[in-house]
Amino acid sequence: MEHTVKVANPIKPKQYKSAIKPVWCPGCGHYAVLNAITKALAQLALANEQVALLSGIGCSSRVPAYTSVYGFHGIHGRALALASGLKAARPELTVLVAGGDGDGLSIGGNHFIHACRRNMDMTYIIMDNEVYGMTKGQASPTTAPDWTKSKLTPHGTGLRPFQPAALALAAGASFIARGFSGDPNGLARMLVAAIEHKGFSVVQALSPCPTFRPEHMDWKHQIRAFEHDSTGDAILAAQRIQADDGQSTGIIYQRELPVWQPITRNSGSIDQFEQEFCV
Amino acid sequence: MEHTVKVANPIKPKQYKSAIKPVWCPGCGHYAVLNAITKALAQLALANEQVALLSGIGCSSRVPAYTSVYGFHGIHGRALALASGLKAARPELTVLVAGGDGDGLSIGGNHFIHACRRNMDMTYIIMDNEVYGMTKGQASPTTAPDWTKSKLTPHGTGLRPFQPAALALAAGASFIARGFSGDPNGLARMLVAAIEHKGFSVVQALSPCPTFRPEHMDWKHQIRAFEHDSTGDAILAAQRIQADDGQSTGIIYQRELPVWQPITRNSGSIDQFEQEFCV
Amino acid sequence: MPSTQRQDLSIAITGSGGAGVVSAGTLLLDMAAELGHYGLMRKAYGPQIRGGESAALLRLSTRPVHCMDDGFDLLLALDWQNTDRFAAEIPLSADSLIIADPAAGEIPAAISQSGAQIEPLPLKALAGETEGGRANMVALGLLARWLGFDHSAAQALIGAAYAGKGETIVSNSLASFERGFDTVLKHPPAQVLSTGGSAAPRWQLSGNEGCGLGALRGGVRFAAAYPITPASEMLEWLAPRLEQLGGSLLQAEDELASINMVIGASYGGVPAMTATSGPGLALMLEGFGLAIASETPVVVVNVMRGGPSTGIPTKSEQTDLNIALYGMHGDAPHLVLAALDTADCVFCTEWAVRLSEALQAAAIVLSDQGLAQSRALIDQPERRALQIPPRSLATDDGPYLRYALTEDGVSPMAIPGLENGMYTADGLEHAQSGKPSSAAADHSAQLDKRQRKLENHDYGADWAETSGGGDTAIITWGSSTGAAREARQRLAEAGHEVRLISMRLLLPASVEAMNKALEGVGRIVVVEQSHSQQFYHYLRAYYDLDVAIEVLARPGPLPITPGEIVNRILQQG
Amino acid sequence: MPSTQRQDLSIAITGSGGAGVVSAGTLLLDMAAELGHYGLMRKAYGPQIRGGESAALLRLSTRPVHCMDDGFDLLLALDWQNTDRFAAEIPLSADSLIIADPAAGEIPAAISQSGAQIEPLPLKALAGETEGGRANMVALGLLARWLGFDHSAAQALIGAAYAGKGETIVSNSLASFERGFDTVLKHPPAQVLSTGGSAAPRWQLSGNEGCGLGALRGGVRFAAAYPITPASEMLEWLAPRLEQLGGSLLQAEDELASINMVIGASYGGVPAMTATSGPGLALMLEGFGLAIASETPVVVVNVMRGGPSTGIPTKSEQTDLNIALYGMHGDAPHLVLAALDTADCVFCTEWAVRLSEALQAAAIVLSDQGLAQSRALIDQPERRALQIPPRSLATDDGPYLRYALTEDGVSPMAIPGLENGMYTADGLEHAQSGKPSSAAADHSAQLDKRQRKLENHDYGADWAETSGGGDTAIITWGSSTGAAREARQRLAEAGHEVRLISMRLLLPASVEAMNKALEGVGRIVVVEQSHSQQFYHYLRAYYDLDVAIEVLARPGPLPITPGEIVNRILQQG
Amino acid sequence: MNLQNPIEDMETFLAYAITLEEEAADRYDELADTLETHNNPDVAKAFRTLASFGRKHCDEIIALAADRSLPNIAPWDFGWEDLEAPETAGLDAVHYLMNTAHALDIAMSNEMRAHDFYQRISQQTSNPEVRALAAECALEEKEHLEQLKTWAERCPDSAEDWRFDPDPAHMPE
Ligand SMILES: Cc1ncc(C[n+]2csc(CCOP(=O)(O)OP(=O)(O)O)c2C)c(N)n1
Ligand SMILES: Cc1ncc(C[n+]2csc(CCOP(=O)(O)OP(=O)(O)O)c2C)c(N)n1
Ligand code: SF4
Ligand code: SF4
Ligand SMILES: [Mg+2]
Ligand SMILES: [Mg+2]
Repeated sequence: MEHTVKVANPIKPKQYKSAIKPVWCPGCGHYAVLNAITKALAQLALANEQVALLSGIGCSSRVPAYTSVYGFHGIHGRALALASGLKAARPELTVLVAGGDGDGLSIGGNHFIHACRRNMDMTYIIMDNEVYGMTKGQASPTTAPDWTKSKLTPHGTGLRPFQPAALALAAGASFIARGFSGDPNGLARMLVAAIEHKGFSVVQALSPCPTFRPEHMDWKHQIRAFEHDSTGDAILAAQRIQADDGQSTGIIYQRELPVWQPITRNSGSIDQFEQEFCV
Repeated sequence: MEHTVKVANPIKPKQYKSAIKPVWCPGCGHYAVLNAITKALAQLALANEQVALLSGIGCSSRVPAYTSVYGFHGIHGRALALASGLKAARPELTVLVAGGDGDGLSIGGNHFIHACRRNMDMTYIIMDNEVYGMTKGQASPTTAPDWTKSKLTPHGTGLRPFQPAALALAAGASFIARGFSGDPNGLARMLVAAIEHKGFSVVQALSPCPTFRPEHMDWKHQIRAFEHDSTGDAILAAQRIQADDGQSTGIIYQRELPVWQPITRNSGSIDQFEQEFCV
Repeated sequence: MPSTQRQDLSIAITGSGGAGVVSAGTLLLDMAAELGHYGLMRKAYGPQIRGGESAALLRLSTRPVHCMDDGFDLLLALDWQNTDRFAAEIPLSADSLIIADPAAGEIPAAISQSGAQIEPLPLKALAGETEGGRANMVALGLLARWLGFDHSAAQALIGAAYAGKGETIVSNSLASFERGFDTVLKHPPAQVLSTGGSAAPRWQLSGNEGCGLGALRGGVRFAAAYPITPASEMLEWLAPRLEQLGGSLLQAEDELASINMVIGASYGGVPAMTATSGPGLALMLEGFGLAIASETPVVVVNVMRGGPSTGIPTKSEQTDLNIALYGMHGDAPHLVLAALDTADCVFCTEWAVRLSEALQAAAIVLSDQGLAQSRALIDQPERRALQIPPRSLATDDGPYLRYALTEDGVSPMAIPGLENGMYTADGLEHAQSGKPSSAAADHSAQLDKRQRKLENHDYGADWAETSGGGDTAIITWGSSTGAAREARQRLAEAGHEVRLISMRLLLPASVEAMNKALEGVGRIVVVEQSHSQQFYHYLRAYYDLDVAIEVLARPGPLPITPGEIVNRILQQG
Repeated sequence: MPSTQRQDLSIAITGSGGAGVVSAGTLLLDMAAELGHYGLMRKAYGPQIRGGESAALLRLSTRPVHCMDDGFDLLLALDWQNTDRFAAEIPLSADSLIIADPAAGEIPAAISQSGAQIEPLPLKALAGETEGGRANMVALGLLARWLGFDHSAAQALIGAAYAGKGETIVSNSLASFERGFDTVLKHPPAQVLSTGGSAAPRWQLSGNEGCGLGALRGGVRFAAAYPITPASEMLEWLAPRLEQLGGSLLQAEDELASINMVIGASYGGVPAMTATSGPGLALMLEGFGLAIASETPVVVVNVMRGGPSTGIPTKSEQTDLNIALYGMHGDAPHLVLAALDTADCVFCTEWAVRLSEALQAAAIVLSDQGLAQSRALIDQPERRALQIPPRSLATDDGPYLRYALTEDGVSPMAIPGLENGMYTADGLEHAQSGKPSSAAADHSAQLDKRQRKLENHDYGADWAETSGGGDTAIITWGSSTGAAREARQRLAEAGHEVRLISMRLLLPASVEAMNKALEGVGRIVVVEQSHSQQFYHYLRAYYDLDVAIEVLARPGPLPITPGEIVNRILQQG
Repeated sequence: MNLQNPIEDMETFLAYAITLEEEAADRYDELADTLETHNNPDVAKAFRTLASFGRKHCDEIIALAADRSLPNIAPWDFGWEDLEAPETAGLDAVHYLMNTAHALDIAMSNEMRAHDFYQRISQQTSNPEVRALAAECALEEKEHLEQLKTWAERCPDSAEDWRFDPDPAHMPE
């Protein structure tokens, strides 16, 4: 996709960063996700004041304050609800939501599946580090069953991890992609496609937590692109997600599906409603 | 599966019914689900006091009081959490959970996907009437997008309905079936298989609400059995669920997957723990 | 049974589902409306969704009424199926009259022990006399005649009510109505309601509709909600109307979502609300706290029902006061208001929305099942111009501090779209800019500010409705007001002046105003519908009530009645 | 800086993450432990997960101490990076001493303006003198010497602490420690702590561990929870230990799940608990109400942090009192207890579990970040045999009524497996059998019963800790007790006797006991760490405090200190 | 290098060079910020210095481009050999306890990659103008590398256990 920006003064990603410096650990994958977001916004040349980035609670969820768009650092697990209300009330805004695997898939799981089903036109970035970083390293729903480093689950969770893509697909999302913080440009490109997609787009951004999952620093040697291009066929997408180990990146599924936005019109008045009460 | 009960004195389903008569509307599908549950329990010859049936809130969720097993009529949407706590603490009990499509898939959606993932050994019956019966007929997550009878959604929800089976599969359930209140014996047979299955079994029981969805009384002419037998192949199951209109019944998916139950042992004492504090 | 010239009549119509008692009751209320009367209709149900026993409980009067009376003048029973389940809700006395079909069997002891006079009437048989006859319409005819209602007006109302149901139903209904109208009761008719009709414009509405209207008047243009008894009708009333005003209502997946959706919309600059009841409010508290900390205006209308837990969803109680006042973690100043009657549902909700917008505050409006689901026939509520500024919006000059420490505590708010207003709203404690901070100085400055903006606002006289005089004061709140007003009036008519203070604004507390209202008072009687005396404890916590306090507190489901209050006052007054 | 013979010394060690200040602080506490001393260590952090500025705030004493002192005697700074962020938490005076490395640059104004004496010391250079040297260990050596701690005991402790980290780290650390130990400060050493050590058995633990232990002692064998600061360590302590006692801990998907899981387990007969903090408690309220209505015993330990909303998660505040007391919809009697100090975390939680089981009640135990995350060196808590019966279980005789109206309000409970005990627990109002009922009689009978069982129980003397005498009373609760105790003692030592009433049991209210405790009191000073005076309002609501009341209330994050209270008492006392 | 075709026009080359230098400088600043935030002033200062070097170099190239109209290339459309531009330090390469020597190691490998990149362009292209400028750039990177080496010689090697942090992590929310 070609974007037309004035070459002499192309919009810089920096324009979307705030003066607040991240408190993330040096080496944290979330830095690259932040960069990918600002790069995507720059590429789309969106006016800062027309963009809102909302989040929950977690290391990842700190991201809004680091940008210079409108932000909302809400409560744990509820960012998608916050965003749905904003989008319903202000459909012209570009609405982005970001947060962690714990925020989005554990406490926020219900809003996640319902947002997928509702298919409002917004973009959700799950910054997945397979751990609760903020609370010092407990297992999240994407953590492998045999990870025993958390004292809360000393034998590992023993549970098969969620595949966010599989859940999103089953719940009805119309755009599903998996990116990697180690490839911020690829992630930015994916975000551009997600934002341009009409409907609810889910981008799972694998983003290692060097502090509590240092072994994930190896991801950069493991993660590779999907062999296939994106499909609009849900069954095919389901197959590919199932067959994959969760470490292939790319746009997995994209389909035009009815986008939901509340119906509204200016056809009544309060006086008229009051008339109905008159006896 | 063959059950050995003394033929001379077979256990009667009635033995699992309480003296409290249902307040459900005459014609309500939930009666047949209740019957199917008691038939299944009789067939399995389970001692009443070894069975617990837990629920949330809704017409469907009234079911525990109508049985004579241990019951818990909890709060809206939380039955699976209640049951998971009970099962974790009392693994020897047979734990059943029942409730509506609103209870289980709207407010209770997060516990649903997490219970599927956790795969504890219990059986969850979603009494699906595609409506909130108890609160007088609003759209639920399984309601068709163009159903306009609720004043809350006068144009219909405009949303694609959830397929509980698809969600359950993506979330990791190990037994997924769809039954119909119009075929209570078939449903009972399915419940027997679900209870006998080791792991989390989901049985979606289509159960019409004549009061708010009278058109569903036609289901008896529409619902038919799946062409295929159950599969243990998730991709195949996903295909079948996708290809189906949600009106085929049968066991869709069944697979032996690791059943979760907390690890526990008697290897320590409080005195010992206190020693750790001594300086 | 009174003979004639009653100003006020309470009538219960009972029967099992399908018998059409609610429909008959509604038509009776409509007829009273036509004649310029006032009235109130409550419904009582069994636990069944359909086919359960139900009762239409009416009070009709030539004067405005805002509560049920102490007892019923007339009980008309279409049958006796399970009627004893709500016998306690239909207090009868030897002065009452029971009209019942002998074919329906014996009158249950719970009813007959009242000693009420009984007039047997073969309702079913009368209905059977016409094709497709309906006993409820026979009863309606009977009552219309007995109340002196106009025949043809009644016919027109019936025609209109059943217009959508097809010709046959209309004509059958009318025929049955005639049968009833032609039947003359042995007991003398209550003529009085045929006279003294008011010419003033009147409304017929429920409290739920009232709150919905108030919200729209206040400027609400977005709602998100999850259905729950007894708040659902408010949402159902709002959904199409919000749409017509260029707004919308979103049915959420749960209450956690609805409160957060509402915060999101309000953050976007659109005044927003949700409505729920106890269990839903409990789920909204974390989000409500976020609205407080992030200073995002939101309004939650909470329609109280019997508690705790799922409790008694279809009955009224004033027991969500505690959770509304104190249910948030941390120091969380917010607004709590309570509607005093049906008309006040309109005003109180509008006021709440306006205050919430002006003060960037989170507000809870307390209504209850009794108010919300009763239909009232009242004087058209006045429309007052509220002197409250709109939300203070940031402008595009200079560097922007979202949580600036202003004198009145209200910091101008930037709405997405404003060019230089970009900030991040936060539920973490923050500096003026919104940047998270755990510094003691920032915490205390922001806590002060959030409290100051609420406490420094001048709420004027609307904090309470006050009336009467003398040295005894009744203090009550919310829907107990109706009974308290009537008690005060009865006492006054009996030459016993008492004061009534009915609180509409509960948080922030109006300490000075209360002191003034209580000047010269030597005895206080607190009236509330709660077992644990929530309101009484609240009063003690915040106000200086240095005189003898008595408490008339009891739980639902039975409403507090004027007589109860009168008795209490007279006991030692 | 004091010269010698101090009984009590407060030391802050600050530096950025990686510098090892917490580790040094912990070792210092361990050394004090070896010598028979008492102490307390708090930590303060910046917002970073790793590498952020941090402080180990210690108080060491020859006598038991339960709060931080008014100021610090010594600040040892390894560097000055961002130290001003928590300068307010390290009050210094002209009597204090600052030890700092001149290489770390200038002392920030926020620190130096205290007028404290400064002793420059080249910590880094000293560390650099040995291979892999560590400044924190140099500092530790310095302090150990200065405090008169035993050299070889210290060495052993260091060896043990780093044993798992490999040989090199141990030997490097020891070498650095030597460097520090060999360094003689210009300022005279504080010898005193080398003497007067206690021989009594002592424990070192955090409040979180204390609550965990109390829960196990009380019989808890199941927990479900979702991690949250500052409660997570309690869960992490419990998880392996529950497992070893034949129980388990389940990490739930959210707090809505955890409270309901706990109810499920308890319904199954296994005493169960969860732990959380404000935002999580808010999410648990609906479930908590279900426990109340269904009379299922559960315990929620809520570790308070700065609020409202996400607030200040790492700092302490006593502001979840309101939500704990009143956060449920409906009339919902329950237990609220508060831990007074680290040792009391054990007792209070055990008591809560026992009460909850005996009374089939839902209980909230309030702890706070200050208690929960501080490490305390205390006398081994006594183990008291509580005279509280276990859960009353149904037996297999006769028809079973789950919610039978008993005299004491406690109805025997059937546990799944009991042959004839089958019933359905319900959050709907119910008859004695458990069958849903909306009848007024059932509602009021069950409301009475649920209140009676709590109010009729004899809680004995444990409702509060009382001490002192005189006509001035300090009333406080929870963790403010430490400072209040010390204030009382200081006043007493200065010949000024005051009473101290520290409330452990908040609900149900102990009105009579309070009246007795207040006999002869003419002035009350309420002490709490809350901006909106939640405790003060609670006291007004429930107790008859007919005398002059003053309130010393302020929010976190700074802890209330003894000096603050002393000043307040002396102001007008 | 997965550029299918060699860079044949000056505008494209300049766009590449500017982006390469700019991203490198931005990244050094970003790393300086993060180490500042995490109280590692020495390394922060080193990164800050590296950023200023990069910015200077970038300005020189921008000056060369003054009168030209450069193509607008999306970040992902550059044919870098790696996932990011060759002189850009990896965000994952840093640690809060790292020291200046580590930082310089990172910088040196960046310079090396940048040098290789320019050299390859200059070898592949048939445009003499591009060849000359690319070669010049390559040379400059080489010079930077030498400067960094001298700098690195002044920095002490880190202990083997430099990652060791005796303290537990914080838990801010
Ligand atoms: C209601 C509530 N429960 C729990 C918490 C504590 N908490 C804060 S962040 C978090 C998990 C963060 O994990 P994730 O969303 O994966 O983000 P990450 O830190 O890994 O980026 C938890 C449990 C909270 N703030 N609120
Ligand atoms: C927290 C909460 N929110 C809302 C409600 C109101 N409510 C009761 S049942 C119900 C929906 C019932 O629908 P479903 O689960 O499908 O059961 P059905 O009645 O159709 O069998 C709702 C919304 C409630 N009881 N609690
Ligand atoms: S703890 Fe993990 S997720 Fe959080 S900032 Fe550090 S590295 Fe990133
Ligand atoms: S309303 Fe519908 S679901 Fe409820 S009992 Fe009646 S028929 Fe059944
Ligand atoms: Mg995470
Ligand atoms: Mg349903």
